[in-house]
Amino acid sequence: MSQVKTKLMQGNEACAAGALAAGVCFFAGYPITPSTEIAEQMALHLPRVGGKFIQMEDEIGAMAAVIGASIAGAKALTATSGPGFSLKQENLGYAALTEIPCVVVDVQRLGPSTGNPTAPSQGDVMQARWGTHGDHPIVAFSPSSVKEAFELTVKAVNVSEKYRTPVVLLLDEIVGHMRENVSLPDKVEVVERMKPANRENYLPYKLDQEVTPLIPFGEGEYYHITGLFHDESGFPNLVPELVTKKMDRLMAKINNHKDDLIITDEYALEDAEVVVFTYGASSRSARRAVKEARAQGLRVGMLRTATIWPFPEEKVKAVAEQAKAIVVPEMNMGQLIYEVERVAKGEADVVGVNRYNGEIITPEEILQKVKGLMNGATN
Amino acid sequence: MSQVKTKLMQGNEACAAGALAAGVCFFAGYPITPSTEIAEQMALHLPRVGGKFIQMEDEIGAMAAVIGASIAGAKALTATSGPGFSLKQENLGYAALTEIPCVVVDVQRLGPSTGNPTAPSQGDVMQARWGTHGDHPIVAFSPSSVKEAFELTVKAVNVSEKYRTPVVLLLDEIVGHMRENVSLPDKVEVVERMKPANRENYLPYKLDQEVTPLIPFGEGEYYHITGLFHDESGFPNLVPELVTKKMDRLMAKINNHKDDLIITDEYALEDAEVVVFTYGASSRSARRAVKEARAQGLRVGMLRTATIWPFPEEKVKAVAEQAKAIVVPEMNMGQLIYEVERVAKGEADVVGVNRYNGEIITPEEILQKVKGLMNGATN
Amino acid sequence: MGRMEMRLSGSGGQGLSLAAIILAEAAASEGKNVVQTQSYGPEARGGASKAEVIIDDAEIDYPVVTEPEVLLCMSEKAYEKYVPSFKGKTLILDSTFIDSCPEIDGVNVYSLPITKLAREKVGRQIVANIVALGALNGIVKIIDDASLEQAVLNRAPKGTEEMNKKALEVGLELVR
Amino acid sequence: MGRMEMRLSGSGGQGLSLAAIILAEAAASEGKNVVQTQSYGPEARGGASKAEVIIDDAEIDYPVVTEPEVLLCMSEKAYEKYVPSFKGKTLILDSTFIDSCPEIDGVNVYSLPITKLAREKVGRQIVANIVALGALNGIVKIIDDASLEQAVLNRAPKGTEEMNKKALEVGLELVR
Amino acid sequence: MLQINVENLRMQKLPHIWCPGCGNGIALSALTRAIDKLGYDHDEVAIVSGIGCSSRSPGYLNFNTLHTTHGRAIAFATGLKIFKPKMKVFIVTGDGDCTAIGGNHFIHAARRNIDLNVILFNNNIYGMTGGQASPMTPFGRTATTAPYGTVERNFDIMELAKAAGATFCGRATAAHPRLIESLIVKAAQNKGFSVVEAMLPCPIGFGRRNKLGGPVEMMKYLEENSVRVQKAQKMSEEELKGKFVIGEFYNKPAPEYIEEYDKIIAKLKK
Amino acid sequence: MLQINVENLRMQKLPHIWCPGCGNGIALSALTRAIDKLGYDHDEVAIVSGIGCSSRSPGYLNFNTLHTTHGRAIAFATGLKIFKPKMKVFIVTGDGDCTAIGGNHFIHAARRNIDLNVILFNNNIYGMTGGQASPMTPFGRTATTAPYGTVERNFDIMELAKAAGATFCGRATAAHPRLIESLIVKAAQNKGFSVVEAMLPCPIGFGRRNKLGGPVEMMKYLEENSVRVQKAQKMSEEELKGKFVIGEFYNKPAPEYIEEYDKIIAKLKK
Amino acid sequence: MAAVKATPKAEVTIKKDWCKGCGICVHYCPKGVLAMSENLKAEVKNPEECTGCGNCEIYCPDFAVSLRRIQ
Amino acid sequence: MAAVKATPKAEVTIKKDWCKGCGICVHYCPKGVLAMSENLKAEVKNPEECTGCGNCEIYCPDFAVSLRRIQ
Ligand SMILES: Cc1ncc(C[n+]2csc(CCOP(=O)(O)OP(=O)(O)O)c2C)c(N)n1
Ligand SMILES: Cc1ncc(C[n+]2csc(CCOP(=O)(O)OP(=O)(O)O)c2C)c(N)n1
Ligand code: SF4
Ligand code: SF4
Ligand code: SF4
Ligand code: SF4
Ligand code: SF4
Ligand code: SF4
Ligand SMILES: [Mg+2]
Ligand SMILES: [Mg+2]
Repeated sequence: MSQVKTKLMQGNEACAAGALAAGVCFFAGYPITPSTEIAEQMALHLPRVGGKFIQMEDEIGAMAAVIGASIAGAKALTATSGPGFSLKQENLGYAALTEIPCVVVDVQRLGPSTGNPTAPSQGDVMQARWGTHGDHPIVAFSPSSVKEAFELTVKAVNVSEKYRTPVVLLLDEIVGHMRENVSLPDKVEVVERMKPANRENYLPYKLDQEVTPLIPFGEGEYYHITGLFHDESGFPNLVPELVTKKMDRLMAKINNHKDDLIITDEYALEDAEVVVFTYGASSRSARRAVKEARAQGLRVGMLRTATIWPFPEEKVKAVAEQAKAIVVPEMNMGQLIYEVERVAKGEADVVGVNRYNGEIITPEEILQKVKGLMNGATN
Repeated sequence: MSQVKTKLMQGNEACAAGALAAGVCFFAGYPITPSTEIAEQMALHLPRVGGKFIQMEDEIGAMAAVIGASIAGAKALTATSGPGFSLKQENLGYAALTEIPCVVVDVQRLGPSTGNPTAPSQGDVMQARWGTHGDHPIVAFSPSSVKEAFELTVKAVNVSEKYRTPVVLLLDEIVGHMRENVSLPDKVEVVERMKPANRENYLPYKLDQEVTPLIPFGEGEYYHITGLFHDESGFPNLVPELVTKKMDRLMAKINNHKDDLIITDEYALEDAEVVVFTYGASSRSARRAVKEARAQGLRVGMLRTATIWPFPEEKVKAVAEQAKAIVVPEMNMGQLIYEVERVAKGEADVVGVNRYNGEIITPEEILQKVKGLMNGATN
Repeated sequence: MGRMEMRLSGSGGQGLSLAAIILAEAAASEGKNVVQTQSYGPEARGGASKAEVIIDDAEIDYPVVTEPEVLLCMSEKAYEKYVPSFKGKTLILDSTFIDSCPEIDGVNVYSLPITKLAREKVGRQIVANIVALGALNGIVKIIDDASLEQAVLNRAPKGTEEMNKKALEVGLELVR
Repeated sequence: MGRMEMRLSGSGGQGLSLAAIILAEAAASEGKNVVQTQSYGPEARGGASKAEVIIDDAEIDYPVVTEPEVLLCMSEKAYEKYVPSFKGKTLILDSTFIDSCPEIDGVNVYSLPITKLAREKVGRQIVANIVALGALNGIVKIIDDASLEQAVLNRAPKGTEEMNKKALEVGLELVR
Repeated sequence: MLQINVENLRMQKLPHIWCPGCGNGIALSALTRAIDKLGYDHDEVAIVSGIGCSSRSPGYLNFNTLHTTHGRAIAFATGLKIFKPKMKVFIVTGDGDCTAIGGNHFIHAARRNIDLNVILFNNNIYGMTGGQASPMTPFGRTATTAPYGTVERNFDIMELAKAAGATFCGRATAAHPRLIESLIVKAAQNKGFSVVEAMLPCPIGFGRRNKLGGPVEMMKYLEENSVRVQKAQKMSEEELKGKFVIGEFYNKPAPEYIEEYDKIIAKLKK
Repeated sequence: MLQINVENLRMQKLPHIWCPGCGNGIALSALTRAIDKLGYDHDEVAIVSGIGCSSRSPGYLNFNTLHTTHGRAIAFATGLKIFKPKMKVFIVTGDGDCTAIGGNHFIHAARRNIDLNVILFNNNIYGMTGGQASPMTPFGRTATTAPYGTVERNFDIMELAKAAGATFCGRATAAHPRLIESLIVKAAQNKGFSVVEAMLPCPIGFGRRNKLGGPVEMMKYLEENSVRVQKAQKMSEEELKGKFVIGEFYNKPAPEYIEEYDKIIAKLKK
Repeated sequence: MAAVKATPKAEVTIKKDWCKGCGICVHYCPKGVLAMSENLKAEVKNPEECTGCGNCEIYCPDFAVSLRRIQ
Repeated sequence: MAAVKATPKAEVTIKKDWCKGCGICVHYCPKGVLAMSENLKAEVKNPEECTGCGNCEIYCPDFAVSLRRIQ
């Protein structure tokens, strides 16, 4: 029997491996189920590559330390779950405004509150977008397999460096804890932190550029970083015109690059009358449901997104225009469905399939909903 | 000249006065601009009425203490602004799941992060709904005058007691800091904490009742409260069927009572072709703009909501069906407009007027947008 | 009476917020609608700060002062910040701090030694804000003198009533 | 080969997760697709815990075991929890802990003294999980014996290789 | 039972979720006996905890019981106690819960000298999440997040509590269950902020990885390395290395927060 | 200037935003002089602060400067320092920032003995937000949130730092600017976690409400009530009431966090 | 001295269901009254030796040991 | 003793723009070199008395005082 060189890996392990592959050399965290294995892996491996791991006193401190290390030049990452993600929100907003690259992994578990720490959920999807006060840019990815946990961690680190922005990686307990056989690339494409072409008159927040390279502290330029609104040089400046420009630029640096940020895949979409819109672990059930539907001769397709934010508006709009109905399975009470509804503008029926009790949605549930809609649709 | 018995009052003062009128007897807080006057007023007045004020070590502790006091039987309130609101999120979710009444006032300032602490904003509107991890019920009000700051604080306290739920009161720096002449009622309608009719076999979380009366600790029943999912008696229980029932009940207790919770007012709506949908301080500008438009003979109306969550879907839907366009002025980059768009389902054009630089939206800006749409509409 | 907007400007410690509050309270006591606002934060420390009042018989919707009819300036910095854009009718300057006395088309400019008189005639520089109030109302006469006095007394800390009354009179005198 | 679902159940300290991982790794080494999951949390402490493996030639979409074909039970509690709903073909019980040996229609039930033999023949109760693995694969034969042995060795802590090999053999013996 | 009043336990919730030989049960048992000795009514007692293995204790105790969020037990308890001072409040908290994420609430409650009793279940590790290092994991010990041995020094919580303002501090180990009990009694009798540290074996999360043997070996270890505070005072720093000093460390009343606040209320009433 | 090196200041950002007579400027001046004495390069120095009047300091200093979130300066600095140990890191933090919301990061950094230097600008009040009580507002003093006098005891931050694990602790007042300076120099020279408390007048937020007079009166008050630590040791508790003990409190090296971590890296490399 | 059978001072009961087999009671029994059984639960081996010292009840982390005084 | 005019050891300059008039330099000048002016800013009154002790520069919270040594 032929021996294939694949590896059995847990999703959380793959995430840590992805972080290391992308060049992450600093991790600060605080243990919390079901994310702890990421910290444990980083504690094990970082000192071997000369990187630094620290377990902080709480999640707030962990988020702060990650930003501090990034300012010193580190590619930095932290991992947590719901309760810790809530605690990180204030400093996440700081990273967004000050444009410090960093990655926050949230392995979602069943909430609210302590909820059920060992059960899966997709309940923090909206929190990733709106959890901190005030408007701010955010990018969020959500993998649906162990392999993708690796790939999207690499992507998250790259995006955070490229756009000088915090990136959220939304795993769920299923993807985080399950093991799959994966074959990982020896090398991945890595975005290194940009260096400014011209060091003269270094301005860390140029307004006429979407992204200004960030020179780490201690590397020749000494300047100021603040969570107050600031001018191009980084000093506090609350003049309304400047604030508007800053905010516009912050949003533009994400919104103008949706092509680079939005990753989706389609399955059996061409002639689909009903489309399942899905992400994360739920898409595993969705895929099976769609296969089964096609096997039964039903014109059902699937649009899966790996990018939660920015929301893939264009793709969903196109689907809404084509299909009669969109089914949105989520392990929550309906979150991303708000976006689907908004974008669909009434062009297609939008129906959720929801589980919020710690169980994964089954293919049967989705199939049933799809069939119900097909019957409705052919009436 | 006749002497009228009105009082000049600051919005924050009115909020504190409302809290006291509604029977709030416990306040825990942590200072933050532009909310601090609420804490200061409570520090001054609570001991006079035998209540308790405590300045905690941080906002997390303040939120915790408020929940603790409520469990002991207090009507309890805390006040903060964006950064503090972010920190309170974890425990806010605890209150939602454990169904402990309490009120959180967030006097919104310009974010993200430290932003501009003394500038107004409506940037925490979505955070109020999605700030904590996991699904959860939430009620949020937003006043647009000093008088309403008083009234909605009373309402918030009443609602929190009636439905055993945390309530968020979203002020903004304008309403919080401005002074207006108000005449306040001597007495207000106050909802007292329900007492169970029958004490035998007290179950704090009955599933066949939307809301079970909460017997405070130390008053005869000793039972268990936990942020884990729990059964009717309050003990941890993670069985999926129970979780589903709990969550359904949690949401139903809010969603089934929208009539009681949703407060809106309409102005010149009857024949309006363009409707301004508004809330908070922005509605002051909106009102002036609509008056001016009507004075110019334009068929423009206004729907103002004092209830942010649950979102007044029905009203907005009706407006979308009637009007050609809905204008949504917000002191943020567009937040509640997402809900308007979603509910409008493409029936009306939905257009934002946004300021996110610390300035209030002017009536002129709104009027201009309205006129542009009118022209479009009459083409 | 239609909408009337006033801006009192100066620096941090001069008590202009209190002056604006008193003005608003006096107007409210006469059944008027009022809105009073002020600048907060670092800009109120060191730099120029302002306190504003809107008075109207009708309900006040838009609560922000945009084009004040009356502008009081009690510091050089406030003068620099607010006078250039002033489009109202009445400009009152505290000559204790502001040397210039510009001529502006359609504007009545009053250059008055407000703080100096507070110091010299009332004996306490701290009541300059009340002197200013007296002068302001003496000029624009929006509020009954008695109402204003009552409003001042309502806010005066115990034991300072006479001093504040005196200050108000000194202000009124100045423009009578 | 189509989709094959297996559930290994017992109590917290019995090393069933490791057994499932080894099983999955062995299958993967043969080019199969695998998904391995396990129960976490308080339920894994004290109560019954489980570890599951799905093996398939095709891509595995839905990653959850719903109707395992093979069920291993190594504690009384696990027996109570998982046997009643079992609809598969192969049921393996550790008779060290489970007295009953039910007869179920269409199910091949193996009652084996797994832990007892680990203690008696290998000398360490701790390798009962490997004994169980040997027996399980001996029955269902989804994996080449050599692949399984290699997988066991890959995971064996240094110095315990022989003991683990022995345990695997003891298991295989049991059902040969 | 002879020494344990089963009315203080929620028998229907037992057996508890803890692992075999987990020290939490020994401390929990001591707590029930102490409350019994104190003669409190069920309804005037509140047990408040955070999150962790130890923090599951309240669920087994037949009083008003509150299981809060990780690290925040003292803050919840502060609100509860201030609003209803007649409640006797015991906080059951783990070393992670109390001294890592909850450290700030701990020192501030101590500073205020508010009448709360903290029973710190110190097993030197994060048990619930599977064995990560805590601020009370001794220097050099391994944990899943300190695979090469922790390079962080651990708190001496007795010193910290005292410096922050606590007015009663005492320590015992699972090997001295009667001392835990008597320290809890004294803690409750102190009108102010009291801290009792109970050093407990966690055979699964701490012992196994550090090769400390099973439950019995860990108990022996605690027993053999404990030194009474009176004796410790006569020992050199060198001699004390690796030892656990146990007994009553500090007991010195000071103005209590709620009493001081009540004085203000009383003054305003006049 | 003669003693102040203007190159350490961002002259174009001056005058600063602080009120007349605010003690922050005096401590800031001492900090610039200390850094000058230490002979550090601009680029190897990082000044990190939280939020508050005092925390605006970094903006005026000509180094790598980082103004973070309220209470979190030490945690940000921890990440920065660990990743780039060559940086000399000074944390400028207020009494509220450091000991209220930031208390936990403070004690944990002390416990780790990580090589950071905390310069605590203690004005006994929340200045920036307008005069609320802080954990270092003395018992009985009034504040906007303690209109009847605070009923909370204040921290002795020297004791707390030491108990938590700091290896250098010293205190001075605005009336002793040269002592602030020399303590900062020593703090920086200590390889480990160092705390320098500078007691500073806040005439606007603290002095006015407590009727302590203007800036000069407040400076006199600090001067007259200060006692050197050497002298204090010979004084009774009674005599020390209301006094501020100043000078070097504690200076005892211990293993530093980063050095210990580096040992692990080195071991793994072999 | 002739072997005299001791009179037990207390009766010890082990709740098998709750006993998790840690062995702590056995270790702390000064008289060897208790022992671990084959199936790893505590059991009463020499009841007559019991002095009623109470250790077993107090040390058991699982509330699995009950004492009843024998008068 | 006849009055001898002292030789100043340093030249003191006050940046009027930055001086906020707190009076601290005046208080800490041991020689009365400094005083507050009418408009509440510090000013140099008796330059010749200056000993160059440096207090004024070190104590000024506003960096408004500069010393220059006179050789
Ligand atoms: C905000 C938050 N962070 C992290 C966790 C995860 N968590 C649960 S218990 C625990 C630590 C438990 O350690 P300890 O307090 O010592 O209790 P033990 O389990 O050892 O008794 C952690 C980190 C959480 N529940 N909430
Ligand atoms: C999370 C958060 N909570 C509260 C605040 C508001 N706030 C700003 S500064 C400050 C306290 C300042 O006091 P201190 O640290 O003593 O500094 P000072 O102004 O006295 O120098 C507070 C509470 C904030 N910015 N962020
Ligand atoms: S993990 Fe440790 S603390 Fe938790 S129950 Fe097991 S032995 Fe006890
Ligand atoms: S409020 Fe106090 S600390 Fe802040 S600048 Fe003014 S005097 Fe200084
Ligand atoms: S009471 Fe004492 S002697 Fe009797 S069984 Fe228990 S431990 Fe042994
Ligand atoms: S101490 Fe308790 S749990 Fe342990 S062996 Fe004895 S009876 Fe069983
Ligand atoms: S240097 Fe000394 S003597 Fe000279 S002006 Fe300054 S304080 Fe006075
Ligand atoms: S100390 Fe400085 S700010 Fe104060 S009066 Fe003197 S020069 Fe002016
Ligand atoms: Mg622990
Ligand atoms: Mg301060």
